[in-house]
Amino acid sequence: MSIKVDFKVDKVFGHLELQIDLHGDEVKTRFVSSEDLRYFEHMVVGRKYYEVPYIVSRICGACSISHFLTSVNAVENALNVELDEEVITLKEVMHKLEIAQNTAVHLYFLALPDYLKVRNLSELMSAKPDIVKSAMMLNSLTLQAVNVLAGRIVNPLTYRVGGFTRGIPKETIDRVIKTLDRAEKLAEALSDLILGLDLPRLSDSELNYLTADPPTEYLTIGDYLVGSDGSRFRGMDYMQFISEEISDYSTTKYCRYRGRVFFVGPRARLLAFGERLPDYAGLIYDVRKELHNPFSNLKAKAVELLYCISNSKAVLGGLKEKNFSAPKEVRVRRGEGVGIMEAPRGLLIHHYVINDDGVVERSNIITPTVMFSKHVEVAAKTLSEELINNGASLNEIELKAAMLVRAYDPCLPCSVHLIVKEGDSRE
Amino acid sequence: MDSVKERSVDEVVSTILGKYNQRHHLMRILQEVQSNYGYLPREALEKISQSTGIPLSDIINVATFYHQYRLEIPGYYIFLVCMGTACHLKGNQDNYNVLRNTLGIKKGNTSSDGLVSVEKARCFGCCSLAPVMMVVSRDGCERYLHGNVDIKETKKLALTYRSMASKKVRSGE
Amino acid sequence: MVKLYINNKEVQVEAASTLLDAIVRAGFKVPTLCYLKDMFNEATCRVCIVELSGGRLVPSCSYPASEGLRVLTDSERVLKYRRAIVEMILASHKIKCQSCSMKGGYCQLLKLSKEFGVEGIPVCAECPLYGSECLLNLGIACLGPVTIAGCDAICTKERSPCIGCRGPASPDDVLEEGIKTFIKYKINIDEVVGISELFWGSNPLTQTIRKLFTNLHEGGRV
Amino acid sequence: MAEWTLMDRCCDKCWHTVEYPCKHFIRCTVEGPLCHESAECRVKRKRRIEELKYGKYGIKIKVPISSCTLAAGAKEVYDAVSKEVLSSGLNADITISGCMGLCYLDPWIELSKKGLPTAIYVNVKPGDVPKILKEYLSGDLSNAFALRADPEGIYKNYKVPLLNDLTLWSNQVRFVSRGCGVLNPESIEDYIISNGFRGLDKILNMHPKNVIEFVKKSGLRGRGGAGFPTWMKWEIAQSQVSDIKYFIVNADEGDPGAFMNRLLAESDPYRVIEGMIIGAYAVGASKGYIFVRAEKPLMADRLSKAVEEIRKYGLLGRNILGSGFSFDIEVILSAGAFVCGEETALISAIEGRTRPRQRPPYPATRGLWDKPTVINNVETVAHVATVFQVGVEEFTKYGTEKSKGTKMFCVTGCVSRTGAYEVPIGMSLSKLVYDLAGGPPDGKKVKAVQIGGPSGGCVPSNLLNTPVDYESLQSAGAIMGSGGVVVIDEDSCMVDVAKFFTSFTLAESCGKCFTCRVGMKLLYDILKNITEGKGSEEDLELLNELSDVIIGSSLCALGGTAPNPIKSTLRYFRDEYVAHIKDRKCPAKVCPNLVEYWIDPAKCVGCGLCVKACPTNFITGERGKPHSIDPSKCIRCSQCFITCPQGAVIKR
Repeated sequence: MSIKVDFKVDKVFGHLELQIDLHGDEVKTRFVSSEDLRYFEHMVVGRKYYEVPYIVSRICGACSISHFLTSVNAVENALNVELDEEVITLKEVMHKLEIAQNTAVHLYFLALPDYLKVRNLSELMSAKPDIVKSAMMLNSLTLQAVNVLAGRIVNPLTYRVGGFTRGIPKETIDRVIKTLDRAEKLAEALSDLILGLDLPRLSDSELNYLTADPPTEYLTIGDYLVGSDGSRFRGMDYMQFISEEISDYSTTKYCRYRGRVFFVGPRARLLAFGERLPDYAGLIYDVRKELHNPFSNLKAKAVELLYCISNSKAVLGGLKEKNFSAPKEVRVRRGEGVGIMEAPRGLLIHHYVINDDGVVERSNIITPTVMFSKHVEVAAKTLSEELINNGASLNEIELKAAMLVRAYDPCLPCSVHLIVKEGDSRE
Repeated sequence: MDSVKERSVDEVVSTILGKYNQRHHLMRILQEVQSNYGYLPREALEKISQSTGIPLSDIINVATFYHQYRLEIPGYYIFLVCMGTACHLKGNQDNYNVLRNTLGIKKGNTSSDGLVSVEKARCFGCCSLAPVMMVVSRDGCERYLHGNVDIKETKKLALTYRSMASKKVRSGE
Repeated sequence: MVKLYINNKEVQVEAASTLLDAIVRAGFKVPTLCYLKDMFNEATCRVCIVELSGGRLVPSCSYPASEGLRVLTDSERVLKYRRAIVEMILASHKIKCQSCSMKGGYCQLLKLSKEFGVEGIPVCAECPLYGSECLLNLGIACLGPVTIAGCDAICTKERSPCIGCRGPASPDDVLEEGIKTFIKYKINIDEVVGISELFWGSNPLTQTIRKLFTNLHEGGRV
Repeated sequence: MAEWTLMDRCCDKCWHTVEYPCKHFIRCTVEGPLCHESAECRVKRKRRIEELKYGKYGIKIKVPISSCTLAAGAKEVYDAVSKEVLSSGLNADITISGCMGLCYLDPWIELSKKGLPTAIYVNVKPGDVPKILKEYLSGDLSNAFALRADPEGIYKNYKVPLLNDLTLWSNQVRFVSRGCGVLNPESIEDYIISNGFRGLDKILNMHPKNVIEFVKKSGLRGRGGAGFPTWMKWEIAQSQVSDIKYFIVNADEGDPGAFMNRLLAESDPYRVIEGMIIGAYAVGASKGYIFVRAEKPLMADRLSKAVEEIRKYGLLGRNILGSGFSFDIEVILSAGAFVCGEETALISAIEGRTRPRQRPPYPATRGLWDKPTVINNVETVAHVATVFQVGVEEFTKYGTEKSKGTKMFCVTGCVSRTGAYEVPIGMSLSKLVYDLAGGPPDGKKVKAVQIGGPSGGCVPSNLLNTPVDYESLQSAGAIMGSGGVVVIDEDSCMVDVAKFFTSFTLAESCGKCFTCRVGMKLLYDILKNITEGKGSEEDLELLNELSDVIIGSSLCALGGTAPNPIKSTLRYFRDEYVAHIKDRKCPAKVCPNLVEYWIDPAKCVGCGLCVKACPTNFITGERGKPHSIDPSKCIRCSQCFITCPQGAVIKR
């Protein structure tokens, strides 16, 4: 028997092709990015340290804040910049709001149509106009909140290496909180919808994950990583655990954690630190039962959406009128720094070596999609084997496989940092 | 010429203002001042402004807008070289250059000895005799028109008028 | 009262009105620059031109409204000419946004040039740091003086320096003015050129900047 | 005591005074006396008319004194004539006259003696005067250029053509210019005996509406350029209710290449003023201004003198000839700005300000000091006077369906017979250029004809059969304008011509409205680049587009027409532009930067004059041997080319 399903996966960020080949007994799956090479890692080399965040935030418009902040963290680590507690808190709020916004978009516009048996947004519009309306609303409200904190909805402006460029007046904070109040209601409705979904059944064969260790609570910014194998290590040492490899068929690299295929993202976060969210214990209890299923990433996201909005509200409410002092003076010196953060799609690592002039000499960026792309292949393989054994049609295989991919929410623009260069010094 | 100037600007201007003093006479007033001095001295403009109440800026607006007025003292004789179409086609630009060269005018419009000025002018309406140049004396009393001027003629005219001017100036006119 | 038609919409205005009055009354918009209601009606800037039914273009600020007139405020021809006029105005405008009192979002020319996509004004013109300190003053290399406006100075609004993402302001005199500003604030030109390369890449203008800087600096010292 | 003139009272019975004017004064001067019968008075007038026509002693010498003849040396001729008459003890009247328009013949004199045909001698030098006088008086007319009139029919004996038989005269219709070169411009009597003021006499008994109706019947259109029907302008102004109205005659002829207004006003000023009074009567104006260009002082002089003269006899001022109509005229000297040819700028100038303003309101409803104002061109009002004098039929006989009558054209540039010609509207351009003006000298070819001055356009040689009327010229890309026709031959570069006009309008742009001020500068810069060999092909498109914008959106007519020369040269001579841009060559070898100077060794005699002339000292060569120019260092100032007596410096 020979089956070959090659298709472009729609409703993901960027151009992605999934290839499923059945030869005899063996199913081969390939996660192929057809994005162009983007060279961002190389672009930052030779630039001043303060320019780097501006550059890398342009890797992708969807999660520019995560890239920006990770990069800022890496630079700040490299140059030993000590930040005030409040600055870090506000950074985290910015970050959580981005996750909320990203999650909302993903769940509503990319994931939900599959489960409502429509192909795309315009069909959804005619089938369930209410849903589209609230989706739009939620997107717009979260964007508004992001806009206030970041200066604009993509590529943040309000932060320079060393701190925030300006304070936030009380009334602005109040406005954001009001916005978030409205968003919260819509988010609850969305969560109900997602958590009630009947997910396709699939058991993960490689249940390895890696996630950043939040120093406090959940989704806060820290320096440590934890893996499903129980190891906990400094971000600085990521290279001892994570290996990057180049595939011969895709412009994305792929990663292995201690030589094994692994995944990152909301599911990993919830698996590792779900117990830190006592407010959502009930929901997490239900979701946890399904967390071995890659599709359950959606449900993990739904929980995170609720958490991000309510937590942001709480943190902002705690902030009095804030007039941050100007960004910390940065003393330029030689240094090496790694920034790790949980981007909406999972773990994100930025790593720079900065020389005496403050110019970046070497850089490495590992994005979530790069980390989980191999895992997608493995899960897709398991899925299609099961489907083939159950005698599913090619169409069904294609649909289910696409749904699986979308559950991971890969983002191709951000995964393409491959540099094909002879004598590349990086391991 | 300096002696005329010493005949007190006030006096000259008030004589003129005795004849014309309305806002719409401004052009005529300036023309009369210029025919007295060959140009418009700043003091005269200020005096007109004081006496008539026309803002100085308005007066200068008019004085700089129209080609006839000069704000700097010209030579005794002024060559007005026509730059109309017919004169352009028949080579008055060359004549103009030759005039300047012959009189040694490098910068501005007036020769360094202050005797002769060369200016570009608009059409005199003698296009059928192109190229045309007019020579006028500073006081406006003398006025000569020369038609069908070629380069040789131009050179000759330049020298003639220069010697005429130096004679007049020497004789104290 | 006279009745006339603005973009085919009927409107009634008093007999002594101008087309502009009628256009406003009808709910349409026409840009104006030199017009100041009840004060200046000189019709010199020509940006308020509209098209009459015969194809004639007239300045709406001074053309009297008359019975039965048919006026188009945004025909293709009007827009094309208006754009050309704005381009001309900009081409002859001594752009010194750093020292211009219209700074801070009041610049009508900037508004117009943005509306018509005509480029040439630097970010400094729209950097609306009302009253607050210029980033250059803090010694931060902000590319505002040499970058084309049109972004609402979004970065500087957030106290982040401009990084020139919209590209260099094109006429040389604008660049020159910008570089004078850098010199005035003692901004390191290497830093400026470095940042400008970020978005302008190998645009020869980055080198022009360096050259202009050298010329101006040396000239200034002597 | 001054001589008795026709304008004076013939005897005590005449009761005409300025205070209590007589209705029949005008006709009385020539046909009079009308109020009383007196053989003596009648004879007195007859004799005076005779005297004016043939001189007191039967010999009359006319020397034309006008700007153009003066430039050609008429003053010297006049002095020579007076000297000769005085020294030879001849009894002859020497009078001045105006210019007859054939400027290439300047200076000329006209001799008449009872019994002999009136003869015209041309290109007279002061030294020739005694010989000419002697010859003529002795009956030898063989050296005359032409005969003005030959009442006795004896001209055949002299083998000198009659003026009317010359093509350059027979093809003309001397309608409005009938008095030019014939009448003494400083004598009101001369005008009045040649049917002058008969129009005024007629209209003072007509209702103003009928006067306008009369003009409407004639179909006269403004001769200033735009061709707006004169009656319409008058009717609008006439229907306005206002305490005072103004009538302005625009004599600010700024078009380079056009001088018919100067010619008319210098040679026949009374006609202009008569037309003006008629117009003022028709619209009900009580004050008139004649706005004269300062560069044309003689014209201003003649007009002021004429105004004074007319006022002296009560034809101007309060209660003109007892009709109850009052009107006075002031001559205003313009200070010289091309834009003042534009109505509203002219009004500004009279008000003592600068710059035009937006129209509407048109001057006919709100003009000078916000009062209804009619502005007419000199030629238009002269036409009005003539039409009323001779009647509509004579006028409408000529011209085309849409434009009646005749128009004066000044043909200058590269033609052998430069001058002003009055022809019926609708005559073909080629007839005007070749039959009347004689075509280019030296057998060169006409490349184009530029019509309408800086606001006009170029008509290429293959379109020379275009009739000269408002509509045909417009469709050919030119305009009638005031009627300046500049003939351009092969030696001229059309890009340079366009650049010239652009530089003219650029300098003359008042700077008020944006499109003209900046647009013309941009156009000029582009043209300058092209003529310097720095143009690109996109420039042509840009020129065209920019021109359209300037034409479409400028405030006044200056800006609205200023790009016309560019548009028309682009339309007809695109290949020349392309040659400048692509081949970096100026086909006519005019544009300095695209021309190389080279000394032909075969012609160079090594005189060294060019070495002296060269400002950069890059001409080298031994004395007596052929010189050479270093082309890499030549600054193309053309000084060597101008200086070389051998013609050895060649442009290539």
